[in-house]
Amino acid sequence: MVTKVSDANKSLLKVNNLSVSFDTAEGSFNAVKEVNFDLKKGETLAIIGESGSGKSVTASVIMGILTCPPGRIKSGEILLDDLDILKLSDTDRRKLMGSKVAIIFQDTLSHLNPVFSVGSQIAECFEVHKNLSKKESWKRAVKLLERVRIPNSSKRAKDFPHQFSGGQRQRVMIAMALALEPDIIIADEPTTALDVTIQAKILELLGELRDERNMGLILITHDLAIAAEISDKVIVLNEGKIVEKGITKDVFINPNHGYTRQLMDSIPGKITKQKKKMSKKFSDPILEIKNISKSYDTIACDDVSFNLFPNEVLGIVGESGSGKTTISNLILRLASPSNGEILYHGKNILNFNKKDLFNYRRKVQVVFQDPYASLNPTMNIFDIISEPLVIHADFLNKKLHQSKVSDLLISVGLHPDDAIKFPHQFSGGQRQRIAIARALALNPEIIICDEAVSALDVSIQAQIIKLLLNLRNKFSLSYIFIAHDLPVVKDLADRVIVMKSGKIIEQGVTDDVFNFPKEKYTKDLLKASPSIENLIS
Amino acid sequence: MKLKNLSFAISTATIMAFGSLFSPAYSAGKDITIVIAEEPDIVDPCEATRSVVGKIVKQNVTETLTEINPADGSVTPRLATSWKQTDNLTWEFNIRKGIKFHDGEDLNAQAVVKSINRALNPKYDCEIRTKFFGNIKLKASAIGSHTISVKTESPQPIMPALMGTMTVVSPKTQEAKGVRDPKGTGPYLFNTWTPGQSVTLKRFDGYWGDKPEVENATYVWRNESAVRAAMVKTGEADIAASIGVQDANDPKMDFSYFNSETSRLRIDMTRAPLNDIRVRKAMNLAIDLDGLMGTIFPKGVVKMTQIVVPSINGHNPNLKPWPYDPAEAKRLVKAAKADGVPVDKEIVLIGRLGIYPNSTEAMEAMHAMLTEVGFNIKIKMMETAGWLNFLSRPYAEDRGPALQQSQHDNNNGDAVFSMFNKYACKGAQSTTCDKQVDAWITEATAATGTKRRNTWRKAQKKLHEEIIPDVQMFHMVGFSRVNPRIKFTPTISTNSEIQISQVKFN
Amino acid sequence: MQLILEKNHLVNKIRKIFSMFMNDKLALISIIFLIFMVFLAIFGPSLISESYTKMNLRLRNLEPFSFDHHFMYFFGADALGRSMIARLILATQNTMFIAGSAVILSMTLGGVLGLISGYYGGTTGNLIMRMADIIMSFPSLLLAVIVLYMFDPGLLNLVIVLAFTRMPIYMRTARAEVLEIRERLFVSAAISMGASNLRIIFKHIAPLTIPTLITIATLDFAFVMLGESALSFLGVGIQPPEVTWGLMVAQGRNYLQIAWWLAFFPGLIIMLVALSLNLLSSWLRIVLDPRQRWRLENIGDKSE
Amino acid sequence: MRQYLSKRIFSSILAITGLFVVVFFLARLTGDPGHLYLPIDAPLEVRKEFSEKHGFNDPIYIQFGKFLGDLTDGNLGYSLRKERPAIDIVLEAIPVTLSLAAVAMSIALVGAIFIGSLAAYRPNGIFDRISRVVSLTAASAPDFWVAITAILIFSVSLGWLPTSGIGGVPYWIMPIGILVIRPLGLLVQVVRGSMITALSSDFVKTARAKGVKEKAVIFKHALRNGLLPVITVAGDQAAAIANGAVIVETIFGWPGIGKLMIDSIMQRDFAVVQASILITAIVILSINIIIDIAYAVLDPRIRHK
Repeated sequence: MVTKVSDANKSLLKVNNLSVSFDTAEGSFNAVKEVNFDLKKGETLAIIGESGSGKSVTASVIMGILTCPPGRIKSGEILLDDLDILKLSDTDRRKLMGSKVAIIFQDTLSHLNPVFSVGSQIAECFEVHKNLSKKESWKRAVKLLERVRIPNSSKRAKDFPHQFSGGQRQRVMIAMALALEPDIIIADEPTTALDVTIQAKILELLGELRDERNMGLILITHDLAIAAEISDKVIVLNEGKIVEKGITKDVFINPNHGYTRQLMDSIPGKITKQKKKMSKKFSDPILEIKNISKSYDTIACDDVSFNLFPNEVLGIVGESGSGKTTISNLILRLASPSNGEILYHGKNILNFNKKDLFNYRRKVQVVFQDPYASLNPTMNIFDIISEPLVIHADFLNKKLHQSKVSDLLISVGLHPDDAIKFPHQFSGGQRQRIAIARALALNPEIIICDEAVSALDVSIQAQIIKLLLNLRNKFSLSYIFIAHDLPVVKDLADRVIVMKSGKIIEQGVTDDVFNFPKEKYTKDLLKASPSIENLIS
Repeated sequence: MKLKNLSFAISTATIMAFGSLFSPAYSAGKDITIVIAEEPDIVDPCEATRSVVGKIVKQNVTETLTEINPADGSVTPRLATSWKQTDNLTWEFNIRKGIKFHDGEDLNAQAVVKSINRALNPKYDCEIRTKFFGNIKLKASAIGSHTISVKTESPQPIMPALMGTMTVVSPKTQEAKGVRDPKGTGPYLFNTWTPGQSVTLKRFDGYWGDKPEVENATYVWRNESAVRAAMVKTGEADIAASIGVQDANDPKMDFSYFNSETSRLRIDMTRAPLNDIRVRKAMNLAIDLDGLMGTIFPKGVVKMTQIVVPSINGHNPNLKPWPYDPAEAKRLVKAAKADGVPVDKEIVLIGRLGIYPNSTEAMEAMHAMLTEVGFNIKIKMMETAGWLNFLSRPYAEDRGPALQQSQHDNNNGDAVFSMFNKYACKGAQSTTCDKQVDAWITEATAATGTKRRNTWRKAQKKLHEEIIPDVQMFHMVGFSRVNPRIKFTPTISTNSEIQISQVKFN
Repeated sequence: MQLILEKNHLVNKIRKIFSMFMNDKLALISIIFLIFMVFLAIFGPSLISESYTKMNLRLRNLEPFSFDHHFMYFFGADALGRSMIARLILATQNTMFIAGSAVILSMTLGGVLGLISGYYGGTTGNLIMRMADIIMSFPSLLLAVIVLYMFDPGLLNLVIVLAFTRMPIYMRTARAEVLEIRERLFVSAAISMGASNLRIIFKHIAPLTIPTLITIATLDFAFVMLGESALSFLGVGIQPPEVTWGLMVAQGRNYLQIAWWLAFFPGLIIMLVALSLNLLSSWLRIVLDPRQRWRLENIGDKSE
Repeated sequence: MRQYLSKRIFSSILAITGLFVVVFFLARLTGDPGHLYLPIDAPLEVRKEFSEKHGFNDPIYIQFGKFLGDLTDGNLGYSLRKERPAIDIVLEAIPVTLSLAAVAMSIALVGAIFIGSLAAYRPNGIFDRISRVVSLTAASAPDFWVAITAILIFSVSLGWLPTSGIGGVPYWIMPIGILVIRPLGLLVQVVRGSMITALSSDFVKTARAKGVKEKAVIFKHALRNGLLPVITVAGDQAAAIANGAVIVETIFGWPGIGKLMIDSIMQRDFAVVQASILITAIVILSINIIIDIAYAVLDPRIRHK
């Protein structure tokens, strides 16, 4: 009994003074600086940080999969059962990987080998560590798939990663990590790419398994809400350093460090109050969407109707496959609907001739989700922002382009000198600002933001949203703001449309929808999004 | 016991198999291997005047009625023992008795007539007909069991020499179509032909003449001269017929010999500025033939004065080769220019790739020397088919002035095989038309003896001195490499035939 | 100010490229060698006196590495007694011209056809790709031989034939790239701005395919040189008195036993140029692949 | 997949047809073969009669029509030179080249996978640098020059190998060696490149995190993925190796399709040119289709498309 208690208190994993640096042309920089933490049985440790904070590097070091070079472990020890695994030989260390400690990655499509069946990839664990026969290993793999609730598991085991949905692949990953019943599971952003409802299920499964096997769980995430929901302890990393550390509840209720507070403030759903001041005068709609339908292989959008009014922010929310991007493409005339009409100031844009369409394109601009893909990497910022001006040559004298671009850069919070740089020299948030500057170039009426902030870190997200709101006031714009993330929409939108499987499920004024959802699906969505409030209250 | 035997057999077989795998097939014993430049596409004796076919079948598998002595052009008996001219248009040949073909048929007058008719059948484009008998209307008939008569529409004083090209094949040979397994009377049977790889001949025990030493002869072919030479050096082959001068670097095994070829640049005399005699003279004077000998051309070549080699009836020994006199050449060019001859006009030098070893360098050298005295020359090297388009009539109407690298092979004893085609007004490759020369050619063709010889010589002299239709170059030599284990001396006829029966072992 | 900044940027860029070269010594040597060869191709022929390119039968097959004659005969002389050095320099110009123009021609034509095929798709696109299939389903050497038998093997025809046989690779690559790039967001962005098809193809898509095409082209330059020499071997290459390295090797092969240097030196140069291009191309491939670029950036760091 | 394959086969047939028509006309544009069949000194009348008899004087479209007529009877033409059906000649030659190419390609592939994987394991390591320079140097030399030099060294000077010809293993060494170097040099680079990519992929991290042994990481997880681009390039090399075969067969006297094609083009033996081009194109396109299938076997993502 006594031993058991001491056993329970013993650290499974202890990381002492870990420092990691990377060598690049600009010099070497420290990705992880003197990081310390420990993990006990049955405990969940959340490592929180934004991109580049060193959280994934730490996980790689523990798993022995840091790419060296360019990575280099400068100092520190990692004690696994009092054994410093950094000092072990490759062979000895390999024996621990997977059996003592296992990892679940974020991007499951690239982390699963595309050419082997999922069953064989799970079975490999048994073959490598336990020397089991192929048949026996396979049997166990099927059982594991069953455990993580992959339906029809004996058959699905033969399928390949690409034949699974994102949520299912994450389950496969979890099954693989569970295979050898490790003491510790590291989950590196396990739900980032998933829809909220699926995210909730995966997190639930992880918690369940942790309790069932009394494992230690390290959850690496950028999402404070997730950390709040599931973890016991939390460490906050910023630029490779631990800035805050403690029991989850304590940290969130009473953050000590400025950075933690800043993160907490950036959580969407908090800017709400500022927005309310806007008074709305309902006039004629700029855009009327009437009964549009569009189908590709499946129905992408089915009998959708809504209006957009001047100076309004309209949020469209839905999980992947709900048809929200299709709507954006239809409005942008990147695709044509199979049915219905889209009226712009009362004129059907589908009947536009070349010239009308050209003028329409001047008035309707877009900001896409992925700021890495939406800017042409071979063009410099001046060329990118001035491109709409070049295309619509009558809009502005060529001599004035230079000053116009400077103005635009200033209005999105960048410096005019940035004009000669190239996209790859900017961070994600800055690129999104550039994309917004480009959208503003022609003084448009409408900007469609297609998941415009989804790929950004929370603090950046908050900045961009603020920027969008300011710009709306300044230029009297209307936005169609498309997102899968409900809190973000709550911050920004005057009205919200909830979509599912190509249909509008619910629409209404933002606060009404969020506070008094009518449809079950809306309720489910709201329930599934993790939030800190639960923890604090 | 049985098992032991079996294992012994297997191991022996294995060793033998590996042995044969790992040792190159060196020729040994009484067998020889001959490597030639290209694969025969057909081996019909009717094509035996083509050098690739001739090297295999001529006088080995099939024999001709007469044979031409390469040394002096005289005609000697082979399957015909004797012949006589009965009237202006008729010749009689007596056929050797007691000879059997490889397939057991008897050689008699009927068989010979059949063989001649087969060769001259217009349905079959066999080379004996297209090259030698194309213009001759001929009727052969048996007038005794072993005597035939040959009647022509026009006098053919050199009929015995012509019969030196006529190969005799078994009467059972298929008509109007080339055969791939020829049956003749020669000392060797045509044994096997593996397309792409080799042809083998086997000694014919029923041969009427002396029994040759070589039992089996294998022919293989390699395009590269260096490879052919290397094969004899390594012992993989015994005779490499025709290798390049640069590969003939081992005096112990390499032979050089006149190969009956004469090399020249044909001048297209119909086009200015080449229609001016001073220009043609200047061209001949511009060439440093001595400088080319032993450098680009082999040492043994002889400066030509006429199209035929000295052993041919009709060769004029009194002609002097052109001297090298670039100053005079320049003067002539200047003079011509002064008279308004467009000497600056671009003249195309049409060369043929691989017509003889170093053919491209030779043209580069000619180009350099002609340019030196003030001509505007452009080289155009072509492969055979393209080159042929320029060589023979009908010529293109819109052609410009041209020199054409060409080489002529006459080892058939008489100048008639050269003169008409090259220099008569209607000659297939002639660009000159001189009434006097034309008359002499007609006259010599019909004449015999001294008159024939002298008429040819008159024509040669006039062509050389007054007409100048060629930039004269060399009577050429060829090189062959012979394995020291055999005794075989290549001669002027090695180009067109390799008589295996003459090969002896050391 | 704008100008100064731009200039600085350019300087930085050049400095960066230079440091990337410094980090791959093989690539550095390659580029220096290639620049030297280009220099030779452009200025070489005008620097050599005519007398060295003239026939001089006294010096026929002069052995190399002897100081008895002018240094121009240091690499020996050929079968007509012409200085090997002079011949090699003359050949540099022709070879570079033929290979260079063939590569540029096939890259441009193939690239544009591939762009069109990829961007527009449909019947035109398919037709273009079938054309590539036809060219690729047949040994290019033989195609070149047939065509050169038909037309003169002059400089221009040679370039056209060589370019033609190398075209499919650019067509396929460009098309594959376009199919991918076409789906990228910045293309959608450009369309929604009202950009014309031509603008999208040439301003947005083409610049992104160029690095890949250039990488292939560097390699192809070597292939074309070797292809040209194979044509010379078969007798349909460039015609004398013009000369290329390939022709020199093809002619010199006959003399391998008595004058090895005739084929050796041009062969060596072909090999060195091809090798340099290969090394340069693999350097380019790394430089152009952001995922691999650190390999070059990072080595320098250590050596400093 | 099946639909893709049938589409692929259809387009291949289209390509072959196109090629065939092109070659028919191209070949005929190279000139009247009569000159070549007949001796240089053949009289004009004989020449005329010859062209008349074999239809070379007919307008080209009539010749084409005749040819199509024969083709529908399954007759690929008759070699005037060799007096045999062209197809027989081609079918004799094709196994020689195929075996030559198959052996060369297998050696090149296996060698490239081995060398390339090792080079990729430590990019810019000493093995990588050496293997890169050596393989690229070898691949950069004109092959005919290497071939003749090799004969002079290995056969004439050293006497280790036969100079040329067909026979047992020793006869294969030089031709194969010459044929192998270029694809080997190229494939080593391709393997190296794709293995570097594969080895830095995320799934390799997963495998390592599972504790899979390094050997299995390279040769199971990475190689299986790294092979995919290699296969494509290997397929493109099929036509390139036919180029090499032309040279190698000419020099070493192998009676393969490469030499046959060159010879018959030079002799204007149109029937053989056409038949050999047809067969070669069919072989090359079949290889490409086989490679597509291999690709699908190796990559389930393609298989399920």
